[in-house]
Amino acid sequence: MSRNVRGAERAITSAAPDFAADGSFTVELDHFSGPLDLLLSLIREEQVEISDIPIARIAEQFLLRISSLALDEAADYLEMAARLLRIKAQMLLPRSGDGEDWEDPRAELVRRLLEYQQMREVVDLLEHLGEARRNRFARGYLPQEPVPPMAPLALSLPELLAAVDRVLRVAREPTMHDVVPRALDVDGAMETIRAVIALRVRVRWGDIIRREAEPWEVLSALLALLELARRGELKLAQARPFTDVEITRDAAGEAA
Amino acid sequence: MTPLAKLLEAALFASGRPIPLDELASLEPEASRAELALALSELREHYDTEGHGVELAELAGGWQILTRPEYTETIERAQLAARPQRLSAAALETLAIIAYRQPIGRAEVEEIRGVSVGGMLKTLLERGLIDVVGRAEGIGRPLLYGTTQLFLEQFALRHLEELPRADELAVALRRSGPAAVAEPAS
Amino acid sequence: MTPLAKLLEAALFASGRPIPLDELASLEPEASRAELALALSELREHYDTEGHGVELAELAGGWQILTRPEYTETIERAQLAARPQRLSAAALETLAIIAYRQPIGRAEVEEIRGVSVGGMLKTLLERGLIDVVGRAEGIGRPLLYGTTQLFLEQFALRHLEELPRADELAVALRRSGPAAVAEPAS
Repeated sequence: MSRNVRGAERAITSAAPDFAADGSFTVELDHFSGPLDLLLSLIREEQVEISDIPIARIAEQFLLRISSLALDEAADYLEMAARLLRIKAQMLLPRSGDGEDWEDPRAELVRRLLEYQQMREVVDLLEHLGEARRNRFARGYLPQEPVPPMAPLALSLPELLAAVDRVLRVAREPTMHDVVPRALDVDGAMETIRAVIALRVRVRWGDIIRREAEPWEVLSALLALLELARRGELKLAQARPFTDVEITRDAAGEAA
Repeated sequence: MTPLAKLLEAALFASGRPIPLDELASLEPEASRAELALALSELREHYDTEGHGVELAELAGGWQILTRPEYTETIERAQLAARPQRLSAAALETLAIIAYRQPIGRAEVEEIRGVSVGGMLKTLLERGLIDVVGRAEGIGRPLLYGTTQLFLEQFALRHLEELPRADELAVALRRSGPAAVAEPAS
Repeated sequence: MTPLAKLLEAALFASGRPIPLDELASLEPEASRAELALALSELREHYDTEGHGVELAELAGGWQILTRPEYTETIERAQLAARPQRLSAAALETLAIIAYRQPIGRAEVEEIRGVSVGGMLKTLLERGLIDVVGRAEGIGRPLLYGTTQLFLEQFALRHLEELPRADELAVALRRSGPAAVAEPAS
């Protein structure tokens, strides 16, 4: 490839009038597409080797830049700033041994920068190719052609069954939820309900759940009710739709 | 061809609609109507005499380049003869879920597949493999889908009960040969 | 032009998208691949030498007629056609990573770009440049993304292999590990 890599210049010049098509907050407003981009540009400005970054100086520049660009609310940049400071601290530690088995704290960062720089080269290429294609129009108006008949489908039962198998395999995987704001307390709710119906034969929904209950409490109470009904400890009845649910102690259940 | 005729060709090709003469004029404000008309007839003649598969026509809405009618039938026939298309693995999975869980709503299919299946349902509907078979109760009364007669025909099934139950699947898959049940690339 | 070239022109003209060679072949089953290739280059040459406003391009595994770039500005100024919006640098970065590492999950893309890419993936999905191509093994079975046919079309690539290999890029990725990293000058 004859194309030169000019990651830093590119970042400053050509990324300027960006259309952030998704409208989300992006830091490219300030010409950088991310902390690695900014870092590469600093390395270039300082005219130092990626493989031998003067980390203290670059970290300082990085912090200076993200405050002057008012990027400091961007988590990605802050994370990189923290990483640089951490590496800087590690570099100050006295080396044990005599350099042979010393592991450069910058190694991982260097690897990422090289990888990123390589990707920027591909971006240059894509930009060039995309622009060339953008400047050519395909036929815009397809008038007389009726909707082209669809090519026949090639289908086989084994293929369908294999698809069923794949689906089942995925379905068997337990679904993972990373967000558990508050665990449900169904057992606790069951104890509360038992206590209430022990006092009164007939209670209403409002008797077992306080008005300003949180969603998890409502859900816990609901599940507890259903569970108790299933165990036959109580009966649920609703005279008409949208009316209050009536909860009654089940005589049979009590006897059991 | 003259530069103006070339420009007109490019513009007529790229335009999303037929172009009236007035608008063609805005391409080259320097050109007079006579020059414009001349360039158009130059383009038309070039198509007619140089043995092109297209022609220049002035229809209701304006000027446009059209495929010569003598080719349309061949083109249509070729599209039909084109190699039979295969459904993508994702479309097959969607179809499988609908076959086994019908009637089923879009939300449930998406729940199982973990991705949005709007486009997929559209493809399967267009192909006539599934159809709307009803509406669920509840908010918005979502559409429910099921498989069609064509689905049975395409898979050479007499009725849905001929599909193996989920717990018989392993046996059925083994019977249909290892090649057919190649693991999805992961 | 030869009858085959005329037929190909008509078919290519009738489509707004690139047509794969296989489909072009089914237009004239009698014609060999060599004859087909000859007719295509005849058409291409005719466009190039006879002063046309369009040209024949090979991309995305097929052939397509496109306007010549020198007319684009004029056509756009006359509001007869509009170029698609340019992708942002960030979108191109995401796309480049996916093109090279597909199938790839969101976490990996974020690792390389150093920023979160959720919104960007959504944009690229909506523009049809990437698609979900599978799920990874492991916790949560994350979605895997790959580039689409439309990606090839919009970057006028014949196929993915046309992108330079990693070792053809100017920046060579050194083997990871401290050994490959130059010692700090002491």
